Amino acid sequence: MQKYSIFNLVKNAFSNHQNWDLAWKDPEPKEEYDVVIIGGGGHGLATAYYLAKEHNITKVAIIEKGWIGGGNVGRNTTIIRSNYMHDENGLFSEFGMDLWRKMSQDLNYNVMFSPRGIINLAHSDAQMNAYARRGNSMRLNGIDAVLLNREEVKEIIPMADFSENVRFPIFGGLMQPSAGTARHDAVAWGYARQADDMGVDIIQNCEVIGFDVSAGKINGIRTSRGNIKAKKVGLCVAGSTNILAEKLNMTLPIETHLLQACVSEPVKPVLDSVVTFGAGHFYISQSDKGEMVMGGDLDGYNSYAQRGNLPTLQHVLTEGIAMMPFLSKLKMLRTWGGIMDMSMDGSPIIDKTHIDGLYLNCGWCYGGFKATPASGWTFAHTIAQDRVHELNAGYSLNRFNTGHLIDEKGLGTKTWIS
Amino acid sequence: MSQDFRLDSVGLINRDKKLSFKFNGKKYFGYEGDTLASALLANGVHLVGRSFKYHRPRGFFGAGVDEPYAIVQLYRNNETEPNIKATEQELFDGLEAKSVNCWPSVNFDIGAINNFLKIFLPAGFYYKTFMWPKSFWYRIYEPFIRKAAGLGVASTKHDKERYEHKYEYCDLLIAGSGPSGLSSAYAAAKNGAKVILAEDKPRFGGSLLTDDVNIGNQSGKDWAEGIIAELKTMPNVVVKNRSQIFGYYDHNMLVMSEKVSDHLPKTKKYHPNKRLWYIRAKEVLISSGSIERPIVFGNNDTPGVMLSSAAKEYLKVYGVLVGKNPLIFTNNDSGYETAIEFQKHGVQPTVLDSRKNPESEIIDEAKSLGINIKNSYVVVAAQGYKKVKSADVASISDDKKQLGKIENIKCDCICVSGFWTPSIHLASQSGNKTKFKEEIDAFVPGISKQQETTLGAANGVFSLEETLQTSFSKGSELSKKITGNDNEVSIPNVVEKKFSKHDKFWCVPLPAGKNYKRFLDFQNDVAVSDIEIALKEGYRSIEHVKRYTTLGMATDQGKTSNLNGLQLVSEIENKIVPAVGHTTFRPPYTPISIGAIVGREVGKHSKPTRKSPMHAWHEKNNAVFVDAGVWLRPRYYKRGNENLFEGSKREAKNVRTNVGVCDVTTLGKIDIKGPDAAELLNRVYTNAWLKLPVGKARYGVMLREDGIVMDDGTTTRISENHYHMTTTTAQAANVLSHLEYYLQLVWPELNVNVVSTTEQWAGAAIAGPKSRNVLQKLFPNLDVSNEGLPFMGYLEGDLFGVKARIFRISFSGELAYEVNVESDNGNFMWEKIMEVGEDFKIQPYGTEALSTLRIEMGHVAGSELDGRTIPYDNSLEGLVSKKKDFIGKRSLQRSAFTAEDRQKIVGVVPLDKKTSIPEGSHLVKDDKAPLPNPKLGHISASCWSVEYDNPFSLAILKDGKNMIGEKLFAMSPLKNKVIPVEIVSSHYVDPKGERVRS
Amino acid sequence: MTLISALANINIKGQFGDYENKDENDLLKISEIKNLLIVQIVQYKNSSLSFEGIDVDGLKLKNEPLTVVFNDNTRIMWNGPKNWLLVSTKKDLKENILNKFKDKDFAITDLSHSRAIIEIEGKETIEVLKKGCPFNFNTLEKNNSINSTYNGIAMTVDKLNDNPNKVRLFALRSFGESFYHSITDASLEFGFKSF
Amino acid sequence: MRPQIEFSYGGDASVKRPELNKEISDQEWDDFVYNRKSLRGKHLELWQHISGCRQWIKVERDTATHEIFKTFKADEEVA
Repeated sequence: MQKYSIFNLVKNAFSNHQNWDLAWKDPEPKEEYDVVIIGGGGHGLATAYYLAKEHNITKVAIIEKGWIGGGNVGRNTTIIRSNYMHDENGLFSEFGMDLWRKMSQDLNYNVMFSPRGIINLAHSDAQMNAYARRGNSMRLNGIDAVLLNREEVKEIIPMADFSENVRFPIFGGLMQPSAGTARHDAVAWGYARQADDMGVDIIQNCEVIGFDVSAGKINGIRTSRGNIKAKKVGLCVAGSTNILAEKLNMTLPIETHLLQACVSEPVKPVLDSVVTFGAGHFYISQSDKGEMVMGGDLDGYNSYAQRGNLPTLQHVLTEGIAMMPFLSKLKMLRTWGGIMDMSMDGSPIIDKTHIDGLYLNCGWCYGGFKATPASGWTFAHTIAQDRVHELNAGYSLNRFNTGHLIDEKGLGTKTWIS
Repeated sequence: MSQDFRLDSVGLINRDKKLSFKFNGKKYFGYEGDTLASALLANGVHLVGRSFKYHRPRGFFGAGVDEPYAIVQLYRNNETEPNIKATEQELFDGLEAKSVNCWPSVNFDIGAINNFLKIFLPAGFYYKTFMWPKSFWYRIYEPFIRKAAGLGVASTKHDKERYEHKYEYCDLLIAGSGPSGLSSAYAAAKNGAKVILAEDKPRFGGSLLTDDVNIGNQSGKDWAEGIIAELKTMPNVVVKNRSQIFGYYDHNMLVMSEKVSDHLPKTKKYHPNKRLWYIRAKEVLISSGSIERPIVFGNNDTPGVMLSSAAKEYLKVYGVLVGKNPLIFTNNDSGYETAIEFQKHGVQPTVLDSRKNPESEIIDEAKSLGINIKNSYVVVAAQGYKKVKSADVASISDDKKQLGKIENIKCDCICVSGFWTPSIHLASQSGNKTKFKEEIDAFVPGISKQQETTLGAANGVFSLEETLQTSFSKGSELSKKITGNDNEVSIPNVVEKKFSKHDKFWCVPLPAGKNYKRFLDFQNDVAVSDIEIALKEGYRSIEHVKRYTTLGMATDQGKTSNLNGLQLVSEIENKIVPAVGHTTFRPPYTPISIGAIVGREVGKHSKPTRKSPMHAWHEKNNAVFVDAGVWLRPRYYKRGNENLFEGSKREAKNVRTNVGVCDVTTLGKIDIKGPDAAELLNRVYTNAWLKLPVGKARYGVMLREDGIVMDDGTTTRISENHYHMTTTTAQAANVLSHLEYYLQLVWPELNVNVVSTTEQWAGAAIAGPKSRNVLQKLFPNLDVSNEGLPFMGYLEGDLFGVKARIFRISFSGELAYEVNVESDNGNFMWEKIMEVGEDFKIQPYGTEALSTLRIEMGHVAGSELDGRTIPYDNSLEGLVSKKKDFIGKRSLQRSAFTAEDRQKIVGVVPLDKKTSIPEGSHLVKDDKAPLPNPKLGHISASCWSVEYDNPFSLAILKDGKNMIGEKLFAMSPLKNKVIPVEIVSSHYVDPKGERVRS
Repeated sequence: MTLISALANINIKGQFGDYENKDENDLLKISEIKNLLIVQIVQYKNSSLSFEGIDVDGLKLKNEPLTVVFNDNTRIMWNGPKNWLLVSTKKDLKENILNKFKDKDFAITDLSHSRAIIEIEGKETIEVLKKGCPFNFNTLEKNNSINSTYNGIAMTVDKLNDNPNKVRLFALRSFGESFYHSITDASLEFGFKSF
Repeated sequence: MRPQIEFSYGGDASVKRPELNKEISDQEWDDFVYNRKSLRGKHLELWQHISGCRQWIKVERDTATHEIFKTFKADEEVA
């Protein structure tokens, strides 16, 4: 495979960039694979990559209904963090942070991981205390966290509302300096390119229409491009999990919801960090192109439509202006919606299932993008070894039955209340 | 006249009103009715900006919403706004604007060095480099790239403009006031339908303002003016200019942004800058017209290259010549219309037509006017850097693959017409699956998804006659369906020139040996070669192409570039265009002011504020308030220079020693009435409720179905079938909905009504050893002794003429009462309490003292009932009935909830009895253990115990039941604190609960 | 004893907004309405008693959406299925209501103190409502009432008149100041006179 | 037709709460508390007219297009 580097870029410039290789091929599906991963999103591609890289399993196919990277990995707000309170989430995400830090080199694809820091603003002492609980938990788990007072916040984001005319004054905030953003599409493409290079078949425009299960064991899948035999099948289709689960006669603790995001027109850089509003649901960062990337609430009802309604965005942007009044003069350029697997405690599921050889990776709620490498890594481990790794041991499917819930927000099963 | 490029006799501008303005510091003038673009062009200014990536010079490409280039920083009324399209900004006196994305100036821009490096910067170049050394991306490369990002500069000042919303409903909403919009609006209006007609430009009429057509023996423009004038007189019609319908949402809801004041030097006081209309229409008519497509050729981004229709609009609407030596490059008849207008006004154009032998009325007219026409000719490349100076042109073979000998023609502008692209955005947003129409090489709407109909050019119909006919009849038909009226409207005669067929040709091949950049997306600098690279590397889905190259992702959202991009992909991939498919259309059609989306309620009013009837008293008495949800509650009452710690300590101490009064109005109150009220409570709460006597209160805990504590509070039996429930402030609304849910959906057999009475009653908690004395003085005729009003008792009384409810309940652990009166009397009650309490040294206390008091007693509150705990965790297992069923009971059997070492609430005291333990600290066994250090529990609440005068905290601790007496460490790494602590009972003060019963 | 109404601290008399050079009669008139009896009447789900026979202050309940039955003193608004809100200047009506609607079949709840009430009169009244409430006011007729929300605050609208337009708006009392702000702020464009 | 912002969502309406005091399996309880079909297409769900008459209603709605087909009263059985 061609190595991507400045030297190669210059070399290719002189041949008018006519000699670049395919980033990934477009093979016909084979009759049989050792592992079939359903879902060519970030998690699926990462899983295939780590199966090949860490476990030497390369007879792998990724089955994608549309085009790779077209799901949530291509429609998120690019935030990467490990600022969780619960150990299961914190340790898992921090493991992922390490993978993020070396991802560009590992994949030889610049995913532009940029640790610009994330600040969760607090607007009351009670909230400061709740953040302290989370931040201390992070620190005891070896994750960086800083508690900022009002003045310290002001130094970092002076354009936030520190005036008298404010409904919820800023008391301070919790910052994870090593959190940041990455270029979302590049993550999918980078994993795809390396996985392909190691022999994984990336099969696009191929829809799964059924599963071949007998005697409690998976034998393969049926697709729009024919039947494919497989010893093991990994489900990695957050957003469509319920649709495939139905084909397997499984009912999961997951509802499917819509989350919208939007960007403003590009402006010169004013905001370096990622910032979240504490008195509502709004978060913002500024992309390298200059666009303000903003998001917030779920639309609040079950949905598979990748299109939302304006009242939700109005609500989100109202909180945006409450936090940073200058946003009012910018213009909203583009909006989009992503379909979320909302699990019943807000945390994901990476586990084996009651069907032998069938593995489940779902329930990512809003947090799927940042989890891409850790999810792929642990899911690959779970599939390869047929047992969960200690990092994803907490993300079991039966925790709802035992009560070992991982509920960061304490909202329980009403997933639509965000 | 000093404007070199302004014609004297043409245009719709008001020549009596001269306006002066500044661009890049230089003074110019224009006229009322100009846009910034037309005024600059009138003054011969073509260089207005630089492109995003290569910083190539940018001029004007269009004349409206599709403009990819002319983006400026606007200064208006001491404010500045980035990214304003000069083609949309109307001129006002004193307007100032500057170029964006260039430094030090638009004329000499350092960033233009990228233009010379462009061979190294193909699509996706950044994915392939900047990876070495590892930390350099974030430290070195990205900051450098970031500096170059963005177009204009955002002002970080608070926006002083007003923005308003309006919710409107109508029968027919019509988007666009061109021929189809006007006809359908007129027909529908005549049938009495409620019509809203929206036009995004300042002037109504759309293409009729510039097309040389005749309707009903008038010019198209005059006919349009007549129709608009009549529509404006009709009460059932709203016509709005400067109003862009930008989004088509679910259930036929459309949103329109009306620019109310942008064309004025400043917004009129109390009036909005913009108004956002949420419009729900029974029927929607989309008459948004079409946008001219460019033809792609070398250096086609040079200032002076523009759409032919824009040149015509500048001429006919603004009397402005975009050049005096124009070259028209067309593949259809539209280019001739522009040529004819030039010729008519004394400017001789040259027309290059890619077609071999086109014949039509309009071409005949051009010929008869003596216009120089070259058939089978194309522009190969524009020459000139900051402005077109000439064009390399050549003949082209019939198969459009071979170019003839290249010649150079002098010209000062190149007006391009590559035929028309219907504006199908709204139809597509509605859910309409679009279809590709071969005859026009573009997508048109397919089958309607919602109640929408697309008409005229937006539907790919370019004949005026057909447009008027279908639009009049659609307007009549739809309005008739709604109003039942059938007033016939006669369709006027149309005189228009018939067009000949356009050439399916959109991209000029590169001549051998030449390497011109041929741009598709003009703002994002996406060229043909970029698309080729993307496809070569396997980014083959149109979405991959878009994302890899950023095609169509600029602020114009690809209005002029997307279709040409599709053509290119289809050609290289050897697929038909519909098989390539287009990327999804999403709102907004054009960038929309965030201020307008948000509306009026900003700053202090961004969320409502709830206040108790005693709020004014608290304010007068130096209360420092705290947000509790959207309620404002006194946190403490500041005396002198006291801080929060001192003030709340004083208040709490006074409760323990004397008596205090606290405003508890915010607690949720729910009136529960009905024969089955007790049964409802019995199912909702974990404890038993069937035997509570009248006149008694009981504490209860309710769970969610997943076994987690939802809320706690007391409920009092006022009379046989009447209960008064209290909830926490935070959960009040949820609890009400929760009860309604079970009553309406799960147990409809229960005869119970629930209604919130939170607002009906003002509440004061009177707490402390002397509270009975205060109560006795408030109600001299009542027996409030321990026998007359025992713990958890209830009485009704008369408080100096005001009826009152008295509950003997306590949150502080002291002898305490809660008095409720109707809200209008709240302040009266409060003042009376303060007055009679004076003898007993009463002081008001706020939420902070309230918190101290409850922590000392081990009462749980929000920080323990955090949506993750079960009754056992909060030492409330005694309230969990083993006999009866209740909401959530089944979940409590789960193994994690019954585990031997289950977490439980405990008290925590620092060994030194001095160091306060910060809330949010965690308890660990070994403070020096390597990370991750196992956490045994967390500090949920801390206070300074006024009883013992030392710090005291509550914690939720693993195996808390067996941990009393253990020594642990409370760690707050965030605050660099490691505090050795002892675990004690959570009931720190009065563990037997004697005081509340005293 | 001093009663302090919901908006006592905020409803300042005077003329506000864009009122200059306008005929005083064209301004919106905004006032707080206080001292009303407000009672919620709910018939229990499983009660089969006919409510049509019962009259209060000469009025009979109607289980019809939007409908207000009224006389000079009293208005009974439909609030939901077998659920009404009675509003009256006759404060002594409450005893009468309790007597007529027996607690075996009805839940009667006094909510007199629970609302902030704003009355707006003038030709731009509906325009003010359209600025914050998504309801279709083109269809709201005289003597109709609805529940909806205004800039996020739940409210009840009772349309008293249509020439000129006159409405009474009920919001929860604690929201009163925010609600009053929201309504008057929306009225600034037209100019208003506050009583 | 009333504006959506007057309503608050209440989730899947096809889930039936087990009767009180009834012995049921873990599976049955989990199906009630946690497990949801959440399908693409027709979905029967609960909405409360929270800024209105406070009635809970059942709505049959398409989760892919958001089209509303039918509404039912709280106590109406839906076949």
